[in-house]
Amino acid sequence: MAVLTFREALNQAMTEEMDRDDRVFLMGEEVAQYDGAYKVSQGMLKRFGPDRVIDTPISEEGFAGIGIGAAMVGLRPIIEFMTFSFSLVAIDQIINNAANMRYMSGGQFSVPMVFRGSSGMAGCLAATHSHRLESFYSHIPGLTVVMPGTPADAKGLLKSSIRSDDPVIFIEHEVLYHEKGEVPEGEHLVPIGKADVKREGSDVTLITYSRMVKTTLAAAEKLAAEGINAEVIDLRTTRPLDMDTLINSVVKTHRAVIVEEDWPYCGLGAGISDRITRQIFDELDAPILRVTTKDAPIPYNRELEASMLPSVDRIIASVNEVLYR
Amino acid sequence: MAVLTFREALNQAMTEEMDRDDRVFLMGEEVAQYDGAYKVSQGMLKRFGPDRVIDTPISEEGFAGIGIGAAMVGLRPIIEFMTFSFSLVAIDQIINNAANMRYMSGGQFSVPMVFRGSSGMAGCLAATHSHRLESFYSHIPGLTVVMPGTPADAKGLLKSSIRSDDPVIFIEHEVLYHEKGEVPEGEHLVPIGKADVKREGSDVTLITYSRMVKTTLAAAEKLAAEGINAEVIDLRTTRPLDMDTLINSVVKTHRAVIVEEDWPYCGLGAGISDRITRQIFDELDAPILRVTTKDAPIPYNRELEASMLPSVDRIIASVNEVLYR
Amino acid sequence: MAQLQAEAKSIVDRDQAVSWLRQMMLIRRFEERAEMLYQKGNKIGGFFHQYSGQEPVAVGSIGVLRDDDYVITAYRDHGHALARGMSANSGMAELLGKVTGCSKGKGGSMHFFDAPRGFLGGHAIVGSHIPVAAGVAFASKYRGEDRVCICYMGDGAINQGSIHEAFNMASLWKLPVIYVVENNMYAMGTSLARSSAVTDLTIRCGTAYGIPGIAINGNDIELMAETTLEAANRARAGEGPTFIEAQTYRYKGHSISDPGKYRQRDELDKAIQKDPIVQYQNILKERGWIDDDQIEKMFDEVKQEIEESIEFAEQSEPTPLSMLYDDITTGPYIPQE
Amino acid sequence: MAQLQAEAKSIVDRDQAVSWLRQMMLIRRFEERAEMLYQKGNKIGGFFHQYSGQEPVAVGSIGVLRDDDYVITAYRDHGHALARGMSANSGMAELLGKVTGCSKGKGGSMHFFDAPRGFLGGHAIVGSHIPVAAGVAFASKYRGEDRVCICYMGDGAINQGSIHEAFNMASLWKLPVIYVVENNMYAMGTSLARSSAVTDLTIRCGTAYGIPGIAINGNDIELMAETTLEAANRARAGEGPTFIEAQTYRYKGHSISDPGKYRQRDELDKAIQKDPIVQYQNILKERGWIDDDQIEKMFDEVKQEIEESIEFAEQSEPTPLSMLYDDITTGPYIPQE
Ligand SMILES: Cc1ncc(C[n+]2csc(CCOP(=O)(O)OP(=O)(O)O)c2C)c(N)n1
Ligand SMILES: Cc1ncc(C[n+]2csc(CCOP(=O)(O)OP(=O)(O)O)c2C)c(N)n1
Ligand SMILES: [Mg+2]
Ligand SMILES: [Mg+2]
Repeated sequence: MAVLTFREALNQAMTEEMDRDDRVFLMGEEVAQYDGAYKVSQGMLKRFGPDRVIDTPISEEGFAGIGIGAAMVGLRPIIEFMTFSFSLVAIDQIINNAANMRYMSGGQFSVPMVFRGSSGMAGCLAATHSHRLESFYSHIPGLTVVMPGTPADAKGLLKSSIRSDDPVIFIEHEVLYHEKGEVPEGEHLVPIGKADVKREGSDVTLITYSRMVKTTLAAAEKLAAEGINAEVIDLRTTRPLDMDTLINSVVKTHRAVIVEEDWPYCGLGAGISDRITRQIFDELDAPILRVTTKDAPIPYNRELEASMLPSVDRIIASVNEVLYR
Repeated sequence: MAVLTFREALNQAMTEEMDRDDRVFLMGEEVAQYDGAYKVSQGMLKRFGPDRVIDTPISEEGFAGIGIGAAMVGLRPIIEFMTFSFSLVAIDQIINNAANMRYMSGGQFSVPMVFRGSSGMAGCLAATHSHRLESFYSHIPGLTVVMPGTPADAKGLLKSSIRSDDPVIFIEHEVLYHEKGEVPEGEHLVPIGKADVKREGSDVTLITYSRMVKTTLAAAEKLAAEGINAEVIDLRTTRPLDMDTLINSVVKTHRAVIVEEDWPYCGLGAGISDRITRQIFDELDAPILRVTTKDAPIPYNRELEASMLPSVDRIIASVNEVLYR
Repeated sequence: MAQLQAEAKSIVDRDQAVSWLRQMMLIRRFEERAEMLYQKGNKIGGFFHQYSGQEPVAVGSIGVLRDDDYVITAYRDHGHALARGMSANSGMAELLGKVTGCSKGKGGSMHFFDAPRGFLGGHAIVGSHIPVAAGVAFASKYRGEDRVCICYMGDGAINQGSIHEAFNMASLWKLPVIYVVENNMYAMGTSLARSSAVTDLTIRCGTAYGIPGIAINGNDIELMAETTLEAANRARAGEGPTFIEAQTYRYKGHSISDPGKYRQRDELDKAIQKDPIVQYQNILKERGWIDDDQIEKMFDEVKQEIEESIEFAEQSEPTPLSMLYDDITTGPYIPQE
Repeated sequence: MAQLQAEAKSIVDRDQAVSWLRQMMLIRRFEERAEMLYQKGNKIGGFFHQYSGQEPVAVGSIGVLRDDDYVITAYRDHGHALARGMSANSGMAELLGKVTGCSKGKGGSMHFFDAPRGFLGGHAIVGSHIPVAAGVAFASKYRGEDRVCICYMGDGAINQGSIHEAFNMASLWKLPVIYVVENNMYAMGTSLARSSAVTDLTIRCGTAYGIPGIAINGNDIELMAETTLEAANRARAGEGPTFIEAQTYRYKGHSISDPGKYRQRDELDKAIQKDPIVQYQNILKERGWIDDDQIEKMFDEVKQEIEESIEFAEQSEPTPLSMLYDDITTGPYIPQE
């Protein structure tokens, strides 16, 4: 199998889907002539021309809406946000038009499109440029939210997202773009709504997604050395949540820790913990703990920023807590 | 004590604070000549004149930012959103400028202001006009989020919010505007960050806020008739959360149900449940259950809308569940 | 956009004109009766914004579009929907929250939709549909089609950032979209002069974006039609968007709960004296295209049609509770509860 | 805004001119050295946008403001901060993430702040500070003061809805704000012609809102100063906002990671040949206000000042981990964990 970076995997997914389906196009800031601010769309302008790979002005609300309108009448836009931090100026379009449209129209207009881009703390970008908005988007009925953690999943999930007939929020992570991994060629589709057990284990369930998959797997390795066998679940889709996989695992391990880059209060992990706890309270030998980004705006200073992110040590500390070690 | 409606209580709070402090002004759509879309600012233009009660164009992002700029240099704006549903076009200002400003500037610029307006399902307004955004705003470090449920609290909390040196999201409820209650005259300040035990009880803790206080109290009365003594906590402030009051109550009752108008997944109640469960898991005799708005966009049809809202019956059903009755 | 009068004759023949008159009557009557239902029966809920007084704008402009063109508007949408051919039945049923309504009772007054007729709503967040319209036009161009999208908005909506972003891109990319501001002089209680630093909207919305702009009496239905047709021709020819300021007046308050105190009584009286439906009746009579008997008969038919729509709506099933989770996603919906 | 040349003499005396030259040198040198630190030491992180080539815009305009006026800008903010009198020490320390930095190491390159000098940031969401500037001006007017706010933005920022909303209200309410677009011809890799349907920015940003607009060579520092002074006088007199398009050019890529391939080599070369610092040196030499020795001495001093700032920054404590939760709220902060 080919070894690709995360960004190459995304590029391949878009390229294959645009080859396959004329209705798919890519629009966003610097996606064409610049080959993408993070080079995710490298070479696509050359391949597909300026009618299908479209540079926009800095008008997120506007081009999010343009994507929605195009999708309502049958195209399948991919709208790139340079980062999801900038989706805050377009969130009204995403919630009121993309997510609500089908319902408000009594099923007459669906919005088959993908909003994608990087997200999270890319390193020293400070408060305005480091948002993680997964809890916002996962909150909204009508949206699908996808957050891949590996190149293979990135490709397979992006292809599935482009083929989805509903609006998908596809959240990448800047820190992952250069990560490498084996990626199946061609028709590799990862189903939306299915979590992936990235590591099997029996002592504790570690639930995570996106960038934190790697950190969590590293913690699991370290725990293994201490004789603790952690199961690591990569959510991949944060809405809808794959409750079956989560419940099966926690029923087996009776303990869970959620690892995420989101803020703690009303963060995505709270949404997950609440659902598992309500469903299988009696199976839990300990409360579900969470390792999150600390509850502060994101500072510029590198060490400060690092100190607030989930780390292997913080994960292990929480695992020890749920294991009462 | 005078009996006032909720809207009169809010009006009194603003009027008193504007009398007291020249730096306070009110700005928003139709707040002046029209006396407010919901008449909350009735008479204020007449009293304070057009320099302090200011009608704006339909430019939420713009006037939210104008409020922030004015606050940065020492004024104390009250920015009215006709409803918080419309704050979605201004949320970038609220998060990146109001909430982050003090941190990003290393403490140099604070943003003493209030964003206020109605929210929630006002009845048959359908998907775009019925948003409840408490989980969004409560998620954000740097914001204070206040959601009063009674006229007295509305007055006392709005006065405290106007005096706060930090940005406050003050979320009213359209359905409450005509509700009446006793309201202390003059210097009535309700502290931010303190929940209120609206009804004492020992069998189960019902946690709620805003419009749902009334429904929850009605459920508690009905439960009392069945011999179940519910404690009803009105959060009043949803960020920061008054954990002490919550923990004290649940340690006593060992059971809790959260009643809210928010959607279930990643809703405010999930944020609350997660925190209580992590802190006092061993005190819980049952999982914390939640009575929420059902997980769908808000439909126009009256019965459909009503069917998705928390009701006395749904609250009682959940209480029965946590009591294993 | 020169010589508007020159083509006046070609824009409309007798049948067309009579059908426009009838459509205007239908819209007027639809809302009159709906208002009564709202006030009395508690049968209609939520916000209810009437179009009375503005009928020629929608009827005249939509009247010259092709069946495969697209129409999109804001929350004051009854007129546009009916002008586009939505049946009074499905509009009335929507107001009553019935499953037979145009949006299955899920959208209500502010969110009318009619896919078969290319009617893309009914949008209630001010300004939010303006980029969507550009997107619809984008799709048309992308496919190499010559379908146009017409997008209506209020004079207050021009102050939303969305219009600025959308107009710029529509012009930059020469999208086949026609933007119509229905300038009815107020945004709720706020007059244009109190909300817009520049009150010549062709400057604000046209010049600023390199979009040809024209201000017209929107209540002159044939002028409205003519102007729209020219704009549509430009759009179909790949020449991009046109901006039309259609000057008009709303008879009612902003919504049903608004007594409209902010305007002078005589301002309203004057507008009603120039009622566009009566005016058009007179024009058609002068042309010998219709007479009083025919008008009376037409009005009776319209009344009948509306009464039937009320009957239809009342007889229809309310949207069943079991449909709460339907139509959220195209794929199977899994409530996250 | 007529007869700009007439007042040219009064705008600047020798001391002023020499100090402006020095400020431009300081900004240039600050960034040159910071870039080296960025490239080598991994000491500076995140995005880093250089101002080289645009110095006269900030220096000339801020140079004519009063100490009690307000200045606000976007993320390309080093120049404005230093022009406003921020010390190189506190700017450099910020870049290095030190507690002695202008934002205590929490803001970084894109979020410089200096409250005592009325410098309100450093804002990294494109367009987001434009309404904030109107709010600052609003406060000045509200208090009956005659302080003005100057707000800088890029040519790409004009496509954000926020500008549209802010400019309209600023004009409607005659707020004392000066909006300066630094037209450096590109927004990242996108030229103005590819992003703006109308490339005459005085139309897009001035005419459209009833704001007097003027396009000038922003790299002519004295013209920049003069134009700003007139705008400030208008604002102080209660006549409202002014729009200035300052035509300029950035030498570097959009940010440090951008090789700037989208522009032709000779375009950059041409700009560098007209380097505004060199040009101003020549002008001042011609006037006999400075000579080569003095220039060399000045440059040595500037270099020294910057070396000292690096020294200062490197010696300073990094922002301690214990400060993570400080400065979030004015009142005691309770982490919600
Ligand atoms: C973003 C947003 N802000 C505010 C509102 C509330 N609102 C609904 S209609 C309206 C006035 C709109 O006036 P105009 O655009 O002139 O249209 P008209 O009602 O006259 O048809 C306002 C303020 C809204 N729906 N959306
Ligand atoms: C809302 C938003 N969208 C996108 C970005 C990413 N971005 C940062 S700077 C920039 C280009 C801005 O160009 P311009 O306004 O011309 O300013 P210049 O960089 O030339 O000074 C872009 C797209 C952002 N920071 N904020
Ligand atoms: Mg209007
Ligand atoms: Mg630029």
